[in-house]
Amino acid sequence: MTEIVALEALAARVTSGQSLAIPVDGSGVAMAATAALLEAGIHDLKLICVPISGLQADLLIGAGAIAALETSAVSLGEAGAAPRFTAGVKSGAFALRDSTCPAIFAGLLAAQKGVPFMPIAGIIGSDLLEVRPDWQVIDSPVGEARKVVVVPAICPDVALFHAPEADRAGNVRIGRHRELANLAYAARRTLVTVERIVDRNLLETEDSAAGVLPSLYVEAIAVAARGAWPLALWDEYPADEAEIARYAAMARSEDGFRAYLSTFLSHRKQVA
Amino acid sequence: MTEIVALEALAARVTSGQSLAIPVDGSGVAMAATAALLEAGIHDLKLICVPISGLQADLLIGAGAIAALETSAVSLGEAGAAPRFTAGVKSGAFALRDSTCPAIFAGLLAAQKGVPFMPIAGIIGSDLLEVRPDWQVIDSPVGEARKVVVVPAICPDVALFHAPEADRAGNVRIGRHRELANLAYAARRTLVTVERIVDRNLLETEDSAAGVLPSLYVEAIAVAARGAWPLALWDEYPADEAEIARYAAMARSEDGFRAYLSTFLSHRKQVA
Amino acid sequence: MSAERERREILIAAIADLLDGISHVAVGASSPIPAAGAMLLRARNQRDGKPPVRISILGSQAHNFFTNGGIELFDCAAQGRVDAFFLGGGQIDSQGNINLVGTGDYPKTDVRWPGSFGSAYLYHLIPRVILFREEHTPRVLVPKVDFVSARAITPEVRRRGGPYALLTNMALFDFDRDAGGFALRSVHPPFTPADIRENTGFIYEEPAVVRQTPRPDPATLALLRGTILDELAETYPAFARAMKQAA
Amino acid sequence: MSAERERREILIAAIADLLDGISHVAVGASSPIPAAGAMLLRARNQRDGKPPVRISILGSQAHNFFTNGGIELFDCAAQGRVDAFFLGGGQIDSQGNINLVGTGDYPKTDVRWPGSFGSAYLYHLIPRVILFREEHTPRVLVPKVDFVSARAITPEVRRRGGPYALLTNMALFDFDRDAGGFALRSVHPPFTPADIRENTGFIYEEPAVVRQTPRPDPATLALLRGTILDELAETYPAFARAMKQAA
Repeated sequence: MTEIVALEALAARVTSGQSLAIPVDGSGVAMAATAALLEAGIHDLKLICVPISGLQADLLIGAGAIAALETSAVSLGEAGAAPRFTAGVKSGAFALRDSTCPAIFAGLLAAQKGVPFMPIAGIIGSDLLEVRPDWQVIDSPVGEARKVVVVPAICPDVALFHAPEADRAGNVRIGRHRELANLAYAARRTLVTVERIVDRNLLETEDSAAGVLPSLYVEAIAVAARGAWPLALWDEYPADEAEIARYAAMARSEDGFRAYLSTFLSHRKQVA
Repeated sequence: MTEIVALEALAARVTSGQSLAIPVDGSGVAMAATAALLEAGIHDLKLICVPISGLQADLLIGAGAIAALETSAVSLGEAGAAPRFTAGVKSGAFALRDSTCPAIFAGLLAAQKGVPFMPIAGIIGSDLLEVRPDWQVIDSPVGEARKVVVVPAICPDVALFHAPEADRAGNVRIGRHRELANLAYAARRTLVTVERIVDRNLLETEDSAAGVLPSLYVEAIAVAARGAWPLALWDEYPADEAEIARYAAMARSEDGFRAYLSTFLSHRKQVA
Repeated sequence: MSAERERREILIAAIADLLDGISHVAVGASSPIPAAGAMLLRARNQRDGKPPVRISILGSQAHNFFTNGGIELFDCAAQGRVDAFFLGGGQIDSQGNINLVGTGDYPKTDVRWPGSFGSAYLYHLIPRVILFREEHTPRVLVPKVDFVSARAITPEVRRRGGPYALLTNMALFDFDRDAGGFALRSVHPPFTPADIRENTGFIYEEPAVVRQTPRPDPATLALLRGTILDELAETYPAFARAMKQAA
Repeated sequence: MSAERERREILIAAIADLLDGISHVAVGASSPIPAAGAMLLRARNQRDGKPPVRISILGSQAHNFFTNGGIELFDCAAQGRVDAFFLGGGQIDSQGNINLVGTGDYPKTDVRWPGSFGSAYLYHLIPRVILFREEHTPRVLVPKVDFVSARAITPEVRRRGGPYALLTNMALFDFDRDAGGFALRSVHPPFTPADIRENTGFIYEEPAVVRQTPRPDPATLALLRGTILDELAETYPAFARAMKQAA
């Protein structure tokens, strides 16, 4: 059954060397937990961005926590390119697995369904097939004769995300952000931070249950108020655009990134 | 955009010879629409039960409306075997494609994703593979070396189901009955009956939106009060067990079935 | 009626014992005895301070914590998140294969049953599948099923799932996956090993001394006749009522 | 600033024209001009009693009627339920291939862009993909991209999707799928065909007489500067503000 723990205890459940799946900015990114991971000196993570990332991936890359990165893009959105990602690609700081959004979802879906691979439409002709030897083009073994791309299952060791609320049993409200459920179904273990724990049973009514990830999939939950900051959390709070722009500017240089990181970590400690 | 039409007009959108996908008893079975289909003299349907059926399939079979049947089971549940299904199998009244529940979902998922097939765990060793030459066992083309069953996409011409409510834009509340969304994603056209049309926008809040099938997938909606009767509709109303038992008893004979059908059709007309 | 109650109570207690150690069991829609067995295990674990047990009852509103539609049980099993499940069979054979389709030549079978449901899939994926079929006769327990809805053993593929035991009105068998067959574990009172031999259409291992399936102890009976019947009434009102009336 | 407004208004109107006839268009998260074009088409159709237009804006709460998570746009495209979409590119080549990854040798590219996003997939599946890249220079419009994020034409597989047009700050090109290349349709004021030749790094068809991209007519401008800016403000407040200030 789901345990409710402190943020540091939650972060301690992620081990260096593991594969870690994270959602796209705005969908429920566990930034407070990311600070706790960095504080704890996490390293050699195999990061899987579902299907892209921004500030979270760039922070982890800049801090040297990433050994491998699978993603369809890393970008700060309106704030521009992700500077540590760009620098890291150039210096070969991590093993890079470029992907395309639905292929990452397809890999997770294969894990969800306990099959070794998943077919996916499109992609043929893309150079991604050249740089992803783990992907193949096959003739469909059944149905209409057709070439189709197949990608291997993606089974993250850990999925980590942030959501508005969970109940005491560990059910997590994800609304229509079902990509968070896709993460949890595929991952061996799922860790969630939330704005708050509620006393009511989120599975009680058909309406509230529809937007819930059941506790069955959730190993541990920690409360982290404004835990996605400076990113947005659905309609709970908007992104702190000024903060992200400040990051984008500072992280252009290695020194600037270090300075930002230090402030970011101490900010998180003040909040906690 | 979704049209809101009368029940008969909705039924008229299903054409003899089409493949028709329907959900399991209790999940939201459009019994009133089924009566309207039978009233209109529908025939030669290729019925796809997602993943099993009961009274609805048995009625359609008994009325001679079915040319082909793909299902993982037909059963009246507590009320016992489905008599017209059993008789129809023996007399070869329809082409039968026996399946297993997750294989039907896998076929629909392939259609949802625009791929010609879907891999699925398990099944190996089952005689279903003998009677389903359209299924294959292949070596996984990527990832771990492993034999895996693949099944072709199932693309129903029409999906038909019943739900508690829709809004005026055609968004349908399906709660956590996401199998209804699976039907709609896969089908070329989706027809829905509902207990009521509501004035509020079902997509308005994150909580209510989570349990909604968007109107994008819904061609037409008709109001049919107690439209799943005598089957249950979620927590809206329970199954009419006495009526189902009465059916089970009467439908043992061809004559009994005819008598039941006649009463069933006139009952529906009285309600309408 | 009291003999009927005793029969059911023995089955329920046997199921709770078979489930010991699991953390998540799924139960089919019309399976009050398996559900009662699962609830008994849950109540007993709770009483004894043992790890909690999660019970999914398909088709139940109260015991449903799935939120992804009809596929979720199957996905969940594929992910290794379901430890135990129950399957029946119109025929069950010596190798543990089950037939939910019919007898005679397919497709125009002599006797047609509803169909394979999820058996062909779940048998591969759920580690502890308990075959539960109350009728114990040579026509159910056959040497070889006419149609294999789900095969028990497939050496050609790695699998975590398969049969764990077979429980009938008369006896409890263990399934030995290495040997690929059943071994009689115990016989329910008032039956004898000879009754089992007579009513079983397939070959099975029989130990030199055959135990009797234990009757539930008083503490178990108290739980069963109290808490469990109340919990059952929510999902299986008719069954719970019958059990209460038999008291 | 007024020239900047005129430039944007021409692009928005051109996009509305390119989308004519579609019923569902999806727009990426940070794409105010494509979104404005889609909104303009919707408003115009509504005004003229033409079929309604559905607009999905990724990442928007207000223009989001997906309820199945991040995958739904992709599934929806595979089902043929998305008629039009916009893609950009760090490089776009004469054959319509786009590069969102970087220049130079992969993986340690000289210039690295964010990545391919969903392009490799959506280019195959959405019938009317509009390549929209404001910068019109030889470094963007290249003979051959350094990395093919998404290929425009793949004779080896049947596909419904691919490039429909290329719209830049300077010109509008049609894409001819049979010929496999671009043809200049019109040049935005104040540019000339010679400007286009000078700033395009790839070969394209040029008609004998090159039209000027039309400026929006007064009725269109009224819609654009009224309703559309109000609608845009919901999702792209900064963009809508800039457009209003330029007035």
